[in-house]
Amino acid sequence: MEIFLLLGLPLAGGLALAVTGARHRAAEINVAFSFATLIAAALVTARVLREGPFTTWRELFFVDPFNAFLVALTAFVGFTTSLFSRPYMRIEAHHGRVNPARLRLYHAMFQVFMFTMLLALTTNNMGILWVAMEAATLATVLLVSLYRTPESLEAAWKYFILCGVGIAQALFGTILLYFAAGELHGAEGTSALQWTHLNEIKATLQPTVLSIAFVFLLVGYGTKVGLAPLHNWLPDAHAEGPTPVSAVLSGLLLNVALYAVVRCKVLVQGATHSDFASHLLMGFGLLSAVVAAFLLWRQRDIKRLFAYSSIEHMGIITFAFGMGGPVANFAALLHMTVHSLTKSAIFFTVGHAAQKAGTQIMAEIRGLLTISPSIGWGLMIGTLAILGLPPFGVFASEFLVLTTAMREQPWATPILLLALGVAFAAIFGRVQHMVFGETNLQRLPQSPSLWPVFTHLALVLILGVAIPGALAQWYRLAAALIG
Amino acid sequence: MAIPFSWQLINLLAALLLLIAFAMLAQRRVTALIGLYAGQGLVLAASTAAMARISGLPHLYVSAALTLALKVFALPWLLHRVIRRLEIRWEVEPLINIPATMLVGIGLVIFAFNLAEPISQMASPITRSTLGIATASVLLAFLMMITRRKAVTQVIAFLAMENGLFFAATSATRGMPLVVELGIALDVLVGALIFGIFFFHIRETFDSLDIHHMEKLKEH
Amino acid sequence: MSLSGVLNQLLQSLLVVAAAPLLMGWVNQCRAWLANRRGPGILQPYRTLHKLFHKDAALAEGASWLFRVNPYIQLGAMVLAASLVPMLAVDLPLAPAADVIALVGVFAVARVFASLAAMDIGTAFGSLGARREMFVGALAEPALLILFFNFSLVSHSTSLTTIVQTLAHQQFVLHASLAFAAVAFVMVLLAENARIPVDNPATHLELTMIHEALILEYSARHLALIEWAVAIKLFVYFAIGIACFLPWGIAQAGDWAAVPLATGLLLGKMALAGAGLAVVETVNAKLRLFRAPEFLATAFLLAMLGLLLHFVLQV
Amino acid sequence: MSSSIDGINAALAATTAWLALGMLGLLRPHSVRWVGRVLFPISAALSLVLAGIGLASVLKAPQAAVLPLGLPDLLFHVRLDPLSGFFLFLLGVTATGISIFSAGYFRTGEGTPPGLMCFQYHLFLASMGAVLLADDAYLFMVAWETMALASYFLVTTHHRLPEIRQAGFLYLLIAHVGALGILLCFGVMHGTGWQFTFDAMRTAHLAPGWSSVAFGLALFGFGAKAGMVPLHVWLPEAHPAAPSPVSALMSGVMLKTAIYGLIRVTYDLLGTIRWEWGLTVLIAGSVTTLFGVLFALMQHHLKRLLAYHSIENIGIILIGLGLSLTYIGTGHPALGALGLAAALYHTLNHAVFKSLLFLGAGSIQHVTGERELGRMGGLARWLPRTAFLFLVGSLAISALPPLNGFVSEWLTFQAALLSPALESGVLRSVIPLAAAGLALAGALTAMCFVKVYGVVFLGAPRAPKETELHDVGRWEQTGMAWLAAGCVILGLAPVPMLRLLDHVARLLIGQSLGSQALRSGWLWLTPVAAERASYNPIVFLVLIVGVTLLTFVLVRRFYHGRLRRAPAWDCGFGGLDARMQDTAEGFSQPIRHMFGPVYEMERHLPSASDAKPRFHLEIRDRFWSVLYLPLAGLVEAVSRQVGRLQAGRISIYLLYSFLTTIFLLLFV
Repeated sequence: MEIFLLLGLPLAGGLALAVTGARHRAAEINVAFSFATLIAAALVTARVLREGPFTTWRELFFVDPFNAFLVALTAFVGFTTSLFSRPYMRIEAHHGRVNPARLRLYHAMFQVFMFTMLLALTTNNMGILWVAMEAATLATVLLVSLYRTPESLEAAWKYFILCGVGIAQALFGTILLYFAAGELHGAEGTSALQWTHLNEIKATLQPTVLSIAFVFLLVGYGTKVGLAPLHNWLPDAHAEGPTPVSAVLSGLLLNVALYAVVRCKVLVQGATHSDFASHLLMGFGLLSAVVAAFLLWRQRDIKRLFAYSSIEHMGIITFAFGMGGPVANFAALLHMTVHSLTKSAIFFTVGHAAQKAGTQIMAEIRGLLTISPSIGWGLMIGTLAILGLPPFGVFASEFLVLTTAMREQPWATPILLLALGVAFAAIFGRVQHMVFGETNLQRLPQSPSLWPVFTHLALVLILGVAIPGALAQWYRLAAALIG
Repeated sequence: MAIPFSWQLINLLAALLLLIAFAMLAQRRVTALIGLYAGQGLVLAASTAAMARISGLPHLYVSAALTLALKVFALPWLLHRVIRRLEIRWEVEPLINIPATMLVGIGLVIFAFNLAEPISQMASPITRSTLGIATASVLLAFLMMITRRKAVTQVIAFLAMENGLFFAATSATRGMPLVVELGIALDVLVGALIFGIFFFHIRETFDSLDIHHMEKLKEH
Repeated sequence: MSLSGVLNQLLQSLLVVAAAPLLMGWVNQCRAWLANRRGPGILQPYRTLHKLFHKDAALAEGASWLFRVNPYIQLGAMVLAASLVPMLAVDLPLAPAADVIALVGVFAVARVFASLAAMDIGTAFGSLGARREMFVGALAEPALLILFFNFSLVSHSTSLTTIVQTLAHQQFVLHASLAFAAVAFVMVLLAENARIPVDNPATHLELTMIHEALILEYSARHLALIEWAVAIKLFVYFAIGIACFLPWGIAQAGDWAAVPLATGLLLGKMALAGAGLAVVETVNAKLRLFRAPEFLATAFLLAMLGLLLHFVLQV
Repeated sequence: MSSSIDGINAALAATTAWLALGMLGLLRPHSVRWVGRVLFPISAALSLVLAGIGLASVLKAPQAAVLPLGLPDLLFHVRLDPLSGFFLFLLGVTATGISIFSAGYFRTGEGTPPGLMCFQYHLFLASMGAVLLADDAYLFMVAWETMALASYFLVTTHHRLPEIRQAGFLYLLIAHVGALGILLCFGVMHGTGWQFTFDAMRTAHLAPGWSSVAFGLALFGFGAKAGMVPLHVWLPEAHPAAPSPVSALMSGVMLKTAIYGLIRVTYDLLGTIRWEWGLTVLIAGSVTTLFGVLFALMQHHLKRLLAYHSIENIGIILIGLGLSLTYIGTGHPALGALGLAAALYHTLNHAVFKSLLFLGAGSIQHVTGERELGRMGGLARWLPRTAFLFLVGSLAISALPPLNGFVSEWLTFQAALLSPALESGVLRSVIPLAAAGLALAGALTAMCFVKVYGVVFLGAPRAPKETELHDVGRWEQTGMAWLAAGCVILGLAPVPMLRLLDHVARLLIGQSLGSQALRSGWLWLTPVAAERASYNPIVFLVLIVGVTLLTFVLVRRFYHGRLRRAPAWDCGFGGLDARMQDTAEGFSQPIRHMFGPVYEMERHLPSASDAKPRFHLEIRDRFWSVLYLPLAGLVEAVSRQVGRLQAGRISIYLLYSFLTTIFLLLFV
């Protein structure tokens, strides 16, 4: 029941917003539906807390600790983003960058996008998972090109083609998975794609087929995660779309894609009885972290900067999942949470900062602190948090990742150290000059909504110094599940 | 041991699929490409139907019908409309010349067959050859995407890739669950629509569908 | 702390304070003789001091308390140094208050205050002198410290009394490393006491002088105190040299009978050393100021070499 | 038992109270009265209390507690033992003086408002307290990085100046990279089953190779914070940028937390010490010492100069630690205890006198608005009290007896002179070299501070003064006087201090300094044995002062005290003016000449035909051109190459995807 609410609400919201296209109240309706979704997510979460993992509707949907926390996170960030986007899009409209028709598209697609992500998270069927991932691309591609500038069109085109091709490979992987379970193992019909079923029989699945399948799945979903060298769409799409879209792409979509990868990894690991999947994940993770760090170094555009930072963090998380084991998985899950909260908060502030400056070029944004202390401090604290400075949660997870790596995979630590060091220098060196110094910015026609920013940062702070016991227990269960 | 006719049919269709994939790789004219795409769709529908007969799975007939409707009629029609509206006839020279592309393509086919070899050993005799061919056609379509310059040809290549996948799904694994197939079909349809929308946006903005206009976003 | 120790301490301190100008006079007299001059007589320093004490002090405008206090500190520091070095007998109750490192520290205190006082007025000469003094000191002081370390390695102690005790009253050993130390010590002594070839105590030529530039603004009793302190410093340096290299004859603790002999020996050694200094000053030319660092760096390296040699030769 | 629990609770409460004081500052962020006259004095009192707690806990057995915060399987563990007690004492004592000073120092103006600054300041203090109390790796790291962060914000108080932002950036970057090194060090050391408590690390057994890796990482991480060469480059940039009380805290206390961390990791957590570590630290310390003092001499900006001296003093501390580690590693724990005591003593001394000097520099800057030595001169006339207190600090840092700097250098020399006890010929000859370096550094420091004091306070003013200057207020003077008193007391009463340090040594090495050393009365400092070496600062002082007074009286008694004032002698030239005095650059010219190869110099000399003769000299740190700029260039070049990945062409992107798939399939 809760699942239907969870999935039905955003879908209904999308339809409603598409149909009504209400000019004045669209943003409020958007917020209302997002809030309702959040409530539904809370209900789902409560049920998992109460009953443990459950499947529903002929086992088509499945909720366990791993996806339940992602569902809650997705609904929460979706809600805060909708809050943020209200004043943000109004200012954009005021600046004449969007017209009412596009606003309508924006609001409808926002809800559809939420729907696709929640579907991808809750479905038990690997095929549906693929469908939902593809749908998520389709829903966002028009959001990326919302401004219809040449750059945004180019970005959207690249996004579409690259993710389309990537996801096509994931489909091939899914087919192979189905082939392994159905053709070779004799599972029938839908059950051959059900993750719960596959998870049970994983030890008996054919290793070679699963290895090949994993390559395709990893390359496919990995493209959406933004793993190097498949990441090329990511900075473009983040930089050229409206900021709320960047926030949810970075904060949520990447998580969901990574979720898909990890689900596949669990199966493959179980089947091959080797470190094949782990090594692939670690390799991709490290490569992404390093490549992203060096790409950060010469950035000029603020949204591209934080887009690359997302690649870097996804790399770290992927690496942690690759190492596996209770601590690394715990760290990876925690890192997913805090990265999503922090990065979306950063995009919120960045959006307003760019609006104030009228540009995304960092050299032209100066002295935020003078004109607007709250945005300035928000950006500064958010940046410090994302760079892994305590007492924020990102530090907690990086602490666990690094210490575990030092123990389990010492060869990887210099690479991680290099990536973190270069990324720190690159990001902080830029952000500092934007926040501090003499200002050249103007006031905005509409006061920004900043409490989402500080709520996120407060949560990240709490996760850094005192992780609630229930949440920790949850992470532990999920970590054990991932293995 | 003699192979039953229906199996031979499927093998023949698979071979046709690969042939068409090569033909597409070599083809420069856009209209001809659309024709080849439609032909590939037809082969696909036929093989799905054949598979449905062999395996006796009713939902494969639905798949076959869906394929026929979508890939033989709807999408080619849509593409034709688009190119007529946008007045595109010729593909200019691809990035790599065609003979070289063909050579690479042959290499890919060998690679794909070798890759599928160990799996085929385990599979039932029907699906033995099809998996390799499906992989090969996916890779060939991928190659085509890389070497083409026009947005439209890229999209056709993308759709051809999807055909290869679909072939793998139906012939190698006797069809995915219906709900999944429906979902995939929906995605393909929506995707194609969005591609259509994009063509117009791109044309409007850049005055051309040549993708070399879209190389502005890069690191300096 | 024995009575004999206290007596010895008092005797030694008074002797140094009283005899230091005499030593200065002796050195100057020797130099005069070597230069074929008659010389003013070895009591001339006392006459100079007396004259200076009688004069009215002229103080530069802008001089602060530091400038006025400095002469007293100079004298205090030198008297302290004089009470630390065993000259007549080894039982000095005050000696444990400072070992050789602290002794170097005493000289450093004096030097720092002298330089600060020189800069107090704000004249070109004062700061020039301070710069040169601190620079020479910065090289001479570590050299001195390192050559003391040579002794400390031999005697396992940095206490001068223990060093003397070890060298003079235990089995006689030839320490090769100390040869280096001896040469280094002579060089440091020359530099620290503003002697040729590093400095010339007899000239006010601005391009070359060091010590005289420091005290250019002093007059009357202040100058007298400083001159006296300079004399004590030379005496103490000689005494250190004697204690370290020619300690024979310094009396054991409580051995009063040996003290008269020790006093005689000390005066004799001092006279010899003074004459030696005069010879060195006469046969050498003053170095260009730029060459002074090389001179002192050589001393520093020699001391270092001695140290390393000690470890190589194990003696 | 209850009293032992009380110590740690009190320490925690004091740390938390600091944090609370900071929060209170945010209540009225623009009120100087509220922050300066109310909060900072309370903070000073609190610091004093903390110093007392620290002092008391040096004598007690370790006490531990667990807080209900932290990661799920790793709650915050805290522990108060003699080592952390000693450093808490250091923190408290120094912070007392600095907080009193700050009460009068902060005022409204450009940059961060006072209330926010009060918050950052107290966050800084509290995080340093937490670093010292932490007993698990996570809390340690959290506190460590919070400390860096808080101080970064304090450094960038005047963030409108680009060079200050640059300095802050460099500081935080190196601090962060260092922290990552420390983190990895904990990663190596953590016990079985991801136990990050220090207790687990104490009991964990590491293979020798791994323990050396851990040590190397710790030296890198803590060295970066302490300003060890070649990781020192942030220090001369960050210290001058910060407001003076903050520079004082950073230099006086924060650098010491790095020393604390190094001691904690090597002595306490790693357990088995190897002599190779000692040698490494010894060499690093010697290089750092000489480097620091040579560059300090070349500075003409007062706070930069002090910052380089901090590098030098860190070097001296490292020499002490290196000696200690070498002795312990070769099986002479008693000698090791002496080295450790020397290092710790110098740590405390440096905290006191360097804070004093930085506060003095702050006072000068407040009164005159100048930072350049070349525009000062004769300030003793207007700032007599500041001048006197600064003199005390200068003499102390120059290691002149009987002040405190001398005691610790003396102890370090004594420790170095014990090297004949070692078997290895190499070690025996390296240690005297380090001692020689230390001797040279000490003499050069004296030269440098004669320069500073002479140029700043003595002579005639070099730049014309528009207004009459007034000495700083009572708060500032009291703060400095507190620290100056510390210099004197620590110099005159070394033995009680050494007894405290003996407790620390017994905790860490399990070895006392030696019974004879401590038995010979509180007046006589005899670290090894009375006949080996002894030092009595009080006799020393009494003798000098006594002779000085006696002379004074005798001269008055037998002659006279007549005095007249006259102009200084001008060689008959006439018209002496302030420009004829030696400058700071001129003062150190001989050193520049002699150690020329060490410096990277850019010099422009005027020629005879110049219409407007100008002399220009710039001295740069060679490590920039040898290490850091090439490193940045390398990153830049790599980044340029990696940037080509993002070429903008969709075909190329597709090719990546294609090749990745093919490549991975080849592996299956």
